[in-house]
Amino acid sequence: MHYSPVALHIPDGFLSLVVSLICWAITAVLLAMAVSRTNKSLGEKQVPLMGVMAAFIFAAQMLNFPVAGGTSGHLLGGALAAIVLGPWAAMLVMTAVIAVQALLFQDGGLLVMGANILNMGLITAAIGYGLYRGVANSSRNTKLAVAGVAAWLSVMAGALATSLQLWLSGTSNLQTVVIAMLSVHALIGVGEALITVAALAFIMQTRPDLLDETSASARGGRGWVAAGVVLSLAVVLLSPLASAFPDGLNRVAEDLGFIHIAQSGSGPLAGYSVPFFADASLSKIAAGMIGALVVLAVAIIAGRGLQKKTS
Amino acid sequence: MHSDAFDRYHHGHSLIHDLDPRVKVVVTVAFILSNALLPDAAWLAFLLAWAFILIANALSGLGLGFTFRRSFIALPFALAAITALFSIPGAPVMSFRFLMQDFTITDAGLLRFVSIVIRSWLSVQMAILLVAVTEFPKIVHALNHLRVPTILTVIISFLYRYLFVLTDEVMRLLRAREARSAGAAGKRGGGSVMWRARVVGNMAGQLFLRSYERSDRVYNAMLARGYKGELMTIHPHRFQAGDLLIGLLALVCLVLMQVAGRLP
Amino acid sequence: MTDVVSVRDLHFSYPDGHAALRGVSFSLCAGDKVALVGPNGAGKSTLMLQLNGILIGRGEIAIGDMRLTRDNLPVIRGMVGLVFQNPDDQLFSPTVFEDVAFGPLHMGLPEAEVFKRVDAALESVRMTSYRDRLSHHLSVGEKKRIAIATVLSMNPSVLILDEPSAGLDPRARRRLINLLRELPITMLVSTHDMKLVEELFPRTIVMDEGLIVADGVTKEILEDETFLNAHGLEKP
Amino acid sequence: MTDVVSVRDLHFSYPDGHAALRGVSFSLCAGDKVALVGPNGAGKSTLMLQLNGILIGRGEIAIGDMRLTRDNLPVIRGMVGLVFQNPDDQLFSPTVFEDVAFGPLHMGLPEAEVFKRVDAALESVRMTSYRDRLSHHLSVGEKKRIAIATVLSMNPSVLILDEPSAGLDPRARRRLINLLRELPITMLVSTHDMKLVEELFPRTIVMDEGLIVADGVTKEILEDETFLNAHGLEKP
Ligand SMILES: Nc1ncnc2c1ncn2[C@@H]1O[C@H](COP(=O)(O)OP(=O)(O)OP(=O)(O)O)[C@@H](O)[C@H]1O
Ligand SMILES: Nc1ncnc2c1ncn2[C@@H]1O[C@H](COP(=O)(O)OP(=O)(O)OP(=O)(O)O)[C@@H](O)[C@H]1O
Ligand SMILES: [Mg+2]
Ligand SMILES: [Mg+2]
Repeated sequence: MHYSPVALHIPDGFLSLVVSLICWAITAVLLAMAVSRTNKSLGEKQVPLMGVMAAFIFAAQMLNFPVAGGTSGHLLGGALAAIVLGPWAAMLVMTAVIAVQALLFQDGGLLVMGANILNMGLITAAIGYGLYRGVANSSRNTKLAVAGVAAWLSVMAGALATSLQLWLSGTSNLQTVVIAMLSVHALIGVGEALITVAALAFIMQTRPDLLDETSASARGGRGWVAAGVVLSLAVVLLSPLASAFPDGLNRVAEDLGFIHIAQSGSGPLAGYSVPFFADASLSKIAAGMIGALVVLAVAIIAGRGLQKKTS
Repeated sequence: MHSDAFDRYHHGHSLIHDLDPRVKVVVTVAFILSNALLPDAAWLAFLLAWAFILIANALSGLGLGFTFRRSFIALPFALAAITALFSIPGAPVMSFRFLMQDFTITDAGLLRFVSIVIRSWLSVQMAILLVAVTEFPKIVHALNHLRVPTILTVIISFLYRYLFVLTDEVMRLLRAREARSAGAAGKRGGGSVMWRARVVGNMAGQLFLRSYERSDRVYNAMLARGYKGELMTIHPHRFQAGDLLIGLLALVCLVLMQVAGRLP
Repeated sequence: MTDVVSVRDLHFSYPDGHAALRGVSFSLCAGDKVALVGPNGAGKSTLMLQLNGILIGRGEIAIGDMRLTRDNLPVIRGMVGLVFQNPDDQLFSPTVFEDVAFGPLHMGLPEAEVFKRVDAALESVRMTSYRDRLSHHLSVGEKKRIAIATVLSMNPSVLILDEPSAGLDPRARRRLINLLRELPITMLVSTHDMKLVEELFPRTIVMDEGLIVADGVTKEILEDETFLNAHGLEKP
Repeated sequence: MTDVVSVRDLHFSYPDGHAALRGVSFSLCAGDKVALVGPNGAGKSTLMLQLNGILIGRGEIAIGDMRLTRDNLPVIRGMVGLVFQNPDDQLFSPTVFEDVAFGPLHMGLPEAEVFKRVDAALESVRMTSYRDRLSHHLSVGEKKRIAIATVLSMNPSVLILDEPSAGLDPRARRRLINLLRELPITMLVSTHDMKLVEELFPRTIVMDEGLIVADGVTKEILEDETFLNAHGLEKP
């Protein structure tokens, strides 16, 4: 049965041990924080709420709509979960979903589960929530628009993180994997954004209390705005860098010696003999334009977020 | 309720079925870890690992090829590693032109690519075997005993329980949409992409509210049965000497594989 | 007179191998109101899903003069209106209007026609005043009516209802019965409510284990108590 | 004889301001089997949720000799067993065993006692062989039985059932009726199934709009047709 549309689930074997373990470490720390925070804010209701919500995300990923040429739009759900449940609860919910997909369906590996949780659960929740939180007091339409941008960016961020992990593991060539992943997910992200916006509009219409200032959705602090904005900027700045000027990034990683550790034993990546997109000028221009647009959006959100804070 | 397709467990009684779930989980993770540790092109070790899986298959009574037949799930992802073929420096093996580009496959690149795919393929088979011979709730119990934070294991078992209820709900929603997706003869129906996305968004919103309200009712049901915030569970698994023995035996095999993989 | 629905030797197995239909044949004439009864798991819902091609099995189904094939599914779906047991599954839009308009919009009808269809459908279930309400806040009985309207707005030639009276209080159930009685349309209705069968349907089809075990005059079927008991049913 | 349950002048409003209970008083004696009927939205489910303190309103509720207060909720919940309409809300553990053991475990009983309770509860609903099954693979009728077992394992002195027969086919419904008849325990059962009321319950309470409008011998209540019609009910 087709249930999980997202091409981000890395199977075992594709990441080196070191990269897998580093991702597990980051994930474990964030999850520990999430456990303690949700314990405090939700109390004894936490268990059934998050369990059923995790099943909701799982089921919602089965919803699809035909786009064109046999492809269809889907939901990944990290941003939506974070906006309605708050960031920490969303992280736990997404973790459970990814764990079950790996354990029960072998969709995504076990050793690399840390990386999968990080890419699809933690980063997406942080971006989705951070940007939305920045405009929490604005008009309905602004909120929806920002939620859409946030949903799109969250998918892009997950794709970028996946690409970087594959590259650091010596599994893929940096430029190729980044361009391939980002261009596919730029489309998937549009589906994500459309569904997220429509679902939020539905909830605003039928149960506005779940999204107002006293709800779980509003429990994340302003620190999330900063986290969301920083992560978004990282996506926006790193993507063009990696797809148009891969040598720079490669150089940095090599200079730090990181790439050698990460690939643990397998020969280092040197030079690029496959100019898949040899004529980089086109992708440079495209990347630059998208980047500029998103920077603008993010700057506006950041501005609003800070403004609210000071006023 | 009808989503039987989600249950990967295969009923049966065998040495492997009856093994303590903790042993099964530990051996599976150790096997995958061992794969990750094997150097590229450790052919002998890969072969031993496959033999290990075949033996486990046979002992589980599911047939030698059981995991093999189901192991192609991870293959599409292999695309991600395909650039390794060309990008790792080494002696050229073959060249071809495609989309007006020259591609040269190197021997080192080939070794790396094949190694990655084999590692992944072996790991997936082991994971498939684990769920095929262990009921999912038992895997979750095992995780609990292995000190995975309780809150996570509890959320996972709730997820598993309501997975069936909610995916059934989704199937019915999708059917309802399909049933009304008519087209008048000779007219092109279906609406714009935006509209279709909005319909799906509405369904997601609907599903969210229903799930949210259901979680309230479940919480009430838990309260009614004495829940006070801390979840108590009872997992009557008893560790037997046999379980321990088989577990240790499997781990020794993995060590031998590592040795085999590092022979010059 | 041609049959509105005719089904010949229909077989269907779910992907997991369960044979839910094992050779079903029957036909409905224009204006027929037929009850479909049988124990849980008999295959009633499965059969209904075949009739507008949501599930496709082996055998022959014709709606009017048209054989159901993969190519004419959109047209068939405009002719066969399917109402699910649980109205929550049927109402997925935020407002009543949007839900009732879904079918006509999808058929590519012009806007004015869509509005007309919605109004007519709401009128026939007597829910005109609910046009702009949120579906989410309706009572079960109200939701059932709207669910029927969502299908009537497509002007179907057959109405297929899966357990319409479940969960209704006696008054809402009575209203539903009256509504079904008045609708001048061919209908096939699955139910566990034997009193409803007795009151409303001249003809009854009994299914068990994927087969039709009886098809005939309701009164006669309901009188044969040993037969009913053998198929998990009861006299009303 | 003391009352097992007594309720005095109970009021309750939902957070959105809707007054669901507007002064309800009644009592149940040991061994009573009482039906609770009334139209959709009458307040039946709301009342049931009050009886073991899941919702807390204004008024007085006593279970046995104990007044219900926030402090003795855990004890009260061990005495009042509540079964929800939808078994999917009630069976939240993956396996039947875990679900039936949930109540006793949370009462802090020793392990051996928990096992004994589970076995006894499954025995009394005749589902012993389902002990290690997965909850989601059961049929509706089976789920309902297990839901009752999850509550019986707590040895409650009162059993509260919210619409137990909804969605069952006639055979499963018959089995449930027999089960309820045999259980030697005080019970309050809400239902829309007037035939069930007639068959099983000597006493009936009728609610409408948050008030009790009748409380008496079932036979007499069911005979007063104008009264029934006024409250959305029907003669069976
Ligand atoms: N998606 C599915 N996959 C596998 N088996 C299924 C599926 N849906 C239904 N079944 C099985 O097919 C048989 C017929 O199911 P169906 O839902 O048609 O019964 P029904 O007569 O409608 O029962 P009910 O009165 O409970 O609604 C049942 O045994 C059921 O378990
Ligand atoms: N969570 C809630 N918030 C606000 N109002 C509610 C809530 N739950 C129920 N109500 C309202 O309280 C009233 C009583 O509801 P209740 O569920 O007790 O009725 P009921 O008698 O059980 O009906 P049914 O026969 O449909 O189950 C109804 O008008 C209902 O709309
Ligand atoms: Mg059915
Ligand atoms: Mg109720």
